[in-house]
Amino acid sequence: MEFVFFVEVLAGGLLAGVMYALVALGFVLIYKASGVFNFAQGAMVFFAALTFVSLTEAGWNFWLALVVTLAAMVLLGIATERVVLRPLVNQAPITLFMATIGLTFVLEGLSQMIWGSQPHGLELGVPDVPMEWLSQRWNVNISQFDLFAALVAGVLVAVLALFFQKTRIGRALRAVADDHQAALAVGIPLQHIWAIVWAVAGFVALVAGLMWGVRNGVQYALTFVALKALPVLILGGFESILGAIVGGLIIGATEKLAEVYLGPFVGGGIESWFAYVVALVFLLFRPEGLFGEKIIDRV
Amino acid sequence: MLYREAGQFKSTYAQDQQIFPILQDRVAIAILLAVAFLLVPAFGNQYWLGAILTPFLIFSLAALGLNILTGYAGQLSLGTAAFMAVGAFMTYNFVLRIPGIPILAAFVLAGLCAAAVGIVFGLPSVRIKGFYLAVATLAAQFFVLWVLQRVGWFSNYSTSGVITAQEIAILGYRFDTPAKKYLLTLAVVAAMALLAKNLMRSETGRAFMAVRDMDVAASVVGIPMMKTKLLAFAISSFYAGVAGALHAFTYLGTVEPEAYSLDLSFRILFMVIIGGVGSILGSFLGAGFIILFPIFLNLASGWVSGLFGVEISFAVVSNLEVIIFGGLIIFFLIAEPHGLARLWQIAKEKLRLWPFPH
Amino acid sequence: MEPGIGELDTFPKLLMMHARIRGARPAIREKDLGIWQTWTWHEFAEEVRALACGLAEQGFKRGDHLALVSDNRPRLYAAMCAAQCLGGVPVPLYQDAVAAEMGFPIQNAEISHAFAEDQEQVDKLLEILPQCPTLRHIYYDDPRGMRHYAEGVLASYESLRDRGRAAYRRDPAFLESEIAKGRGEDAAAMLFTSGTTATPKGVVLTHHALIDRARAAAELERLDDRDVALAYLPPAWVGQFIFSLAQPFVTGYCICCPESPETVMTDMREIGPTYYFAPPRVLEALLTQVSIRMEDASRVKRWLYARFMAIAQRVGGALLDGKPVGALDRLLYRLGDLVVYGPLRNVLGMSRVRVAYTAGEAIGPDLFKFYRSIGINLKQLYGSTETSVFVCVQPDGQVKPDTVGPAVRGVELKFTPERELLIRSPGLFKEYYKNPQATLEAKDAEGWFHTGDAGYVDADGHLKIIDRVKDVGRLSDGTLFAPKYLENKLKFFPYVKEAVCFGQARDTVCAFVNIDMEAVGNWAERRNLAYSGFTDLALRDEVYELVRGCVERVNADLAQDPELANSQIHRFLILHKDLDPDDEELTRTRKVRRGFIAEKYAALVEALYSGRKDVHIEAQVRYEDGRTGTFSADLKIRDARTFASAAARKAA
Amino acid sequence: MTVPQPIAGAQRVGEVVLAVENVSLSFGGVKALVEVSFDVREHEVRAIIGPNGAGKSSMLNVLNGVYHAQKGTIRLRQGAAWREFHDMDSHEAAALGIARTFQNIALFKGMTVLDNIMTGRNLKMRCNFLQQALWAGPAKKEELAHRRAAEEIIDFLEIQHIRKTPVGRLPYGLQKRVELGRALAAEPTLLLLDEPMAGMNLEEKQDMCRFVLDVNDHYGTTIVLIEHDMGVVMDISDRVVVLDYGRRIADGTPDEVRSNQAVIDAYLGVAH
Repeated sequence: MEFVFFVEVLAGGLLAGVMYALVALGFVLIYKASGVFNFAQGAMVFFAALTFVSLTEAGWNFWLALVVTLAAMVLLGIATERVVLRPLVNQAPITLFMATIGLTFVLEGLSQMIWGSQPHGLELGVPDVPMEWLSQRWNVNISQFDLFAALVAGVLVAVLALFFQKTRIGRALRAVADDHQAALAVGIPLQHIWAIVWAVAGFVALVAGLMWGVRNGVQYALTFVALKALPVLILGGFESILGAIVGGLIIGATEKLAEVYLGPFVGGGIESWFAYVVALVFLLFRPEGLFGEKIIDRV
Repeated sequence: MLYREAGQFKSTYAQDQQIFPILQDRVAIAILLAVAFLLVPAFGNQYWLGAILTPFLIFSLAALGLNILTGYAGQLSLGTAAFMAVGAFMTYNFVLRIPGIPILAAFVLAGLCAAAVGIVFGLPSVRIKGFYLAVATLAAQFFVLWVLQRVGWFSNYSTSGVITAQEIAILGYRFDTPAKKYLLTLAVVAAMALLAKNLMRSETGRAFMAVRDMDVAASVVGIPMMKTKLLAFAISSFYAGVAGALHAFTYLGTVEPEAYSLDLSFRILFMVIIGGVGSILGSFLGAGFIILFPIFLNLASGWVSGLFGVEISFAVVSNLEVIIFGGLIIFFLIAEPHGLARLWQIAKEKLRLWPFPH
Repeated sequence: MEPGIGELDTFPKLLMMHARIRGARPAIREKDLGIWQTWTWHEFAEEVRALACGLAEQGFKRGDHLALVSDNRPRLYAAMCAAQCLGGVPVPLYQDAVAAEMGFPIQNAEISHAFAEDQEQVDKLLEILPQCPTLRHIYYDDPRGMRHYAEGVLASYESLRDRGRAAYRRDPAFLESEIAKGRGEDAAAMLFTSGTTATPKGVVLTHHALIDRARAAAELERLDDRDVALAYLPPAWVGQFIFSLAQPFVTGYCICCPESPETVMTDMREIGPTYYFAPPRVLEALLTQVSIRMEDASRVKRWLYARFMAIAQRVGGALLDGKPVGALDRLLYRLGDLVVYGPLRNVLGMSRVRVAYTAGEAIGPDLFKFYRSIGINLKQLYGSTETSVFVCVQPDGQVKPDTVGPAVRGVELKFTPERELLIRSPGLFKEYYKNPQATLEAKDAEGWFHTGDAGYVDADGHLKIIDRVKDVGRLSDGTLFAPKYLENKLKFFPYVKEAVCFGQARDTVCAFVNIDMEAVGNWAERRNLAYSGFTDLALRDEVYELVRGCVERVNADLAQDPELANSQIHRFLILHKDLDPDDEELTRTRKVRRGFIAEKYAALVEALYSGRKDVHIEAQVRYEDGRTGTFSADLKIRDARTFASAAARKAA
Repeated sequence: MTVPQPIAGAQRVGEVVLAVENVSLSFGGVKALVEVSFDVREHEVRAIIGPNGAGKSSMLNVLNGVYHAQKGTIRLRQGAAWREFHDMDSHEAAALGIARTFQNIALFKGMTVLDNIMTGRNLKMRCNFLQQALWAGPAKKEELAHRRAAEEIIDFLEIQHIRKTPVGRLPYGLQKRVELGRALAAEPTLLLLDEPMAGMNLEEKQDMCRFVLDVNDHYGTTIVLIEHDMGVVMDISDRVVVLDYGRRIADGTPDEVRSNQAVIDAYLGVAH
């Protein structure tokens, strides 16, 4: 019995990890293409979810709302690149990081100004009910929705991996990530590329927003999901998509297990800081994360 | 225009190294201190003293602490509020558990506790750099709050987790009115600002800035990386701790851990960025701006709604405030990365060169 | 002044008196290693005593001469006074003179001991050592770069002083007696005239002459030991010698030496002198700087500057002289003082100036008015090396732009039929060293000194100098031709650095113009005219138009004055190079050597008067590092519009 | 606390002060240094030359601990005793009296020229941060004394006019001079110069040569110099070691090295 309970908790953790991974993916995309750690990704997730759910509640058809929200996110992405990033193009990463913190607050204020600040429930037509045949056979109840979310995440990752490796724009993106000046030198339209990247990140934020929206409801707390993505990226490394997924799963699993097994001894509620401690401990041994390359200070 | 520097020559290095080498600056700072210490408590009303000036001083101190760490030593920190919490709660416990301890000693001891916590969460900075460090300080932010909520000892087992700051008395003289509390805060902040200024213009400050600008070159010149970074964390957390203690004892009176949330850490980071990274004056300007701006916004929205007759709801104003803060961060990072302090410095240089162009 | 000064008739005695009664007051400051190092009178006297004994040990006897080649340094003045203690005569030489120029003074005075500031000056002395057999000791101050110099002649300043200090301790009486032997009529210094004409002459000045004149001027201006002066001009020039040795020793005020010639402006701003002295070319350069920087200022500042300068132009001078001025103007001027003049004085370092003199050359009236209008008490002074400087000084309240003021106490003035000025004063020089013939020529039997300047005394008793006697001429139709007066009017424009006018026995006046590279360059850059160097800029048509504008404004001014109306400038050309003392076109103090230029560029003068449009020129040019090269270019010649004179217009 | 007085009548070149014994350094597959050995004598101007990518800068970086060599030892004479290092740490190197300048300038951009030079003296400061915060007697005296020493270096390098200018605003040539000043501020016994004259015009080069020679002459500092300009190397160095593809191909006086065929081939790019 003990073991089945363990599997259930583990599965729950892994699936929660998928949600983290989805958010982390947005961070990786932007970091890969522009070297910017976009702290505002969380706010974009919240903005996307809020826009979508407000439109559906206003009676818009599901797919129409989806397309419009996506368009809104693409526009937001382009505007961000144009207004915030272009003037700061060769500043230190720490400056860009602080600029995205500013962006986070702008987005939060904006979304609550436009759509109001009441929380909204979100329904995607996928019941959040455990799978029958699994719960009967091994008495392990894993919610259908979690599996659906995992499926969506898997598809998304596959599409993005293909996009980065195979397509022409993908290759250009990787070139830009390595060295802006060099990419410009060979004629890659840097601003154009960045706009695409931010648009794709907007799309990923939308998907993450929907998934999180269903699970925790669409409300202000969603922006803090970005804080959780930070340890995921530390583990998985900032440049690798695979790393984001693996990191997400690890953080999801360890957090859930710690909550269930470790929590009672220390008064519970440790999921707020446990992920950071894991990331910290990991960072002390491998500062460049699982898949990142070793950082050499050339003098 | 106002400066008459002809004839102010330096004949000793002590004169050349002083904080305000120009006479006009010394006069200005003397007047400012006189106004702050004498005029304001005498004429200031309760609301201004208690709700605006005292918090302004407290947040200036916290911003000063963060500026030492992020502005001077270049180590990003998102956990200033947590160190303030440590300061607040430890002062409460020291006064509670050591009868008769002078309040100032309690502040210092609480500051030292915050410094200790700062060092613990500063250890990762030895191996990791830049915004990775945000993780370490975020861990501090969440972990410290979690401990203060969970471990009853800190809040003397109060069910709601809220603590009430004890009465402040030094040598029998009770600081109970807003004016007296303001004066105590002002004295502590002024003294610590002076200490910070002295620190930043001597070897420690230069070591911090060397580590910030180019750490490889710093170690080649002989600066011990680990010791310098941890010292920066310790001093920064000490300042935040004392700020937290003042926050509880001379401002709010009753506090609970949630008051020192991540949002407060962000606000203090805003103060440093807008006020001026790497400048003592910048911390004060930033704190002043972040505290006065919402008040100004409310007045403006009241005035606008009066003018146009449209009622602007409180929610809209608070959202507007958040948007404008975020927008200002971006504006300052683009237009003037060194914030209000650099604008102030440029204005001063223009006055010194008047009528010639800058 | 202090009682019983009577028997203090030499500079060393004065020094010992200051050391006694105001020992702790600052005597000399020098900006070094980032701060102003200060020597009190006591410390300065100690240094002088040690040095004097050191020199004595090295065989420096009474009547010997000590050559000194250095910027303004405390140690330079200490060395001068040390020589005087032993009855010797300090001979300061121009520090930017080339080695050859130093040969004559050393041979002429059989100089055996020399003080050189650094490697640059030591190298010059070593270069001419073979031709100066008498030179046996050279003491250097800054040892930089001289570690491997093996010449026996060299010794460090420190070694001289330390040995001297030991000697003084062993036998203090010796030095006290040497100082006591000193008399007022002994020679206190020998200064070489800048030699606008023939070879330089060594002017011997006695202690009595220098002290008497210094005290007369100090009393006029009520100078005391709280005053501060900046020593930034060549020490070999009598002007600087008087202000940084004679007068401080009489009044006890403090002199300050800048860190280096390049940092004079910032050092002046830091020190804020109360007693300031500047030849016209320094004031011109300063004004050029002000106008260039104001051209780059923002529109608001330019508007404010123009508006308030107009007010200053109108009432500034009058206010300074205490003349009555309307209430509104007075208020506007006070506002202007807060907004423009005060800050301007502050930025120029002149906020604390109580007395400012200008002398050495005639100063352009507009330039003179500019400084007085912004509240700087600039006054004219007339004198020369032979008269220990102070002959005429404009007292406060009686300041006019075109005169040099009444005679100072004890000075008598007389004029020859050709209007040459003769002077008799206790400050007259003793003789031209080893040149009795020249001494007789200059100083006649009754003790009158022939200045060689032409002028007259105006209604208010002020002396008015027209020009050098031999330069004042007549046009072919007899009208007065004073070249310097025309040149000064031209030089008021920031774009003109130097000008040379010709007209003696000609029917019209023509001029060479030497543009100011910085001002014209800045003007060109703002109109984005590309130019590669001085010559390229000087040949451009746009620059010719600019200069023509200036010449025509001068002509318009001249037209107002009936006496000078037809000495307007008809034709001019712009010189292809800066006039330079190294090419002997200027004296060491940058005065125009008119005769030499007329000879060297005779072809150009002819072209001006032959109506040609341009002239080809081949010239020998010496570059900075001593290499010489030939240079050829076609200089354009332009006509300038002249105006009917006021009288003529009135008549017509 | 002034800068040490020149060693009177210093016999031009003393015995060996630094010995590098078959040091090898590689980054992953790239072999930067292979079995390099040479020695440096006291008061000597020792040049390291070689074509681009020969490993000159890497050698310097190993000497003062910026890079850590995989193999080989560095022996440094401290007074009479010898100290052996397999793995020098840059902070420790500074404490041993080794100072250096960098190929592409590593100044502290956020500080003025004076502060940069004062930072060079941090090892000589004794007061702890508390005394400095209180600007207490000893801390203040120490700071002013070090300020004076820094001023002597500013005077020595003739950069008085830019003493309070932020370093970022200075032209390239002056930044190089400030970096030399910072290295001198530590009063080093061994000074490593990584192409001090790269990117300079003729006049700046002459000035820098004068300063390097003055440092060696006035302070008696042993200098290890990396330089491309053969004219400069031949003029001011006592001995030269030549590296090519990470190997030492020649070592000797400038004249010996100039006529050495291997060196000529290395520079003229004969196929390996």
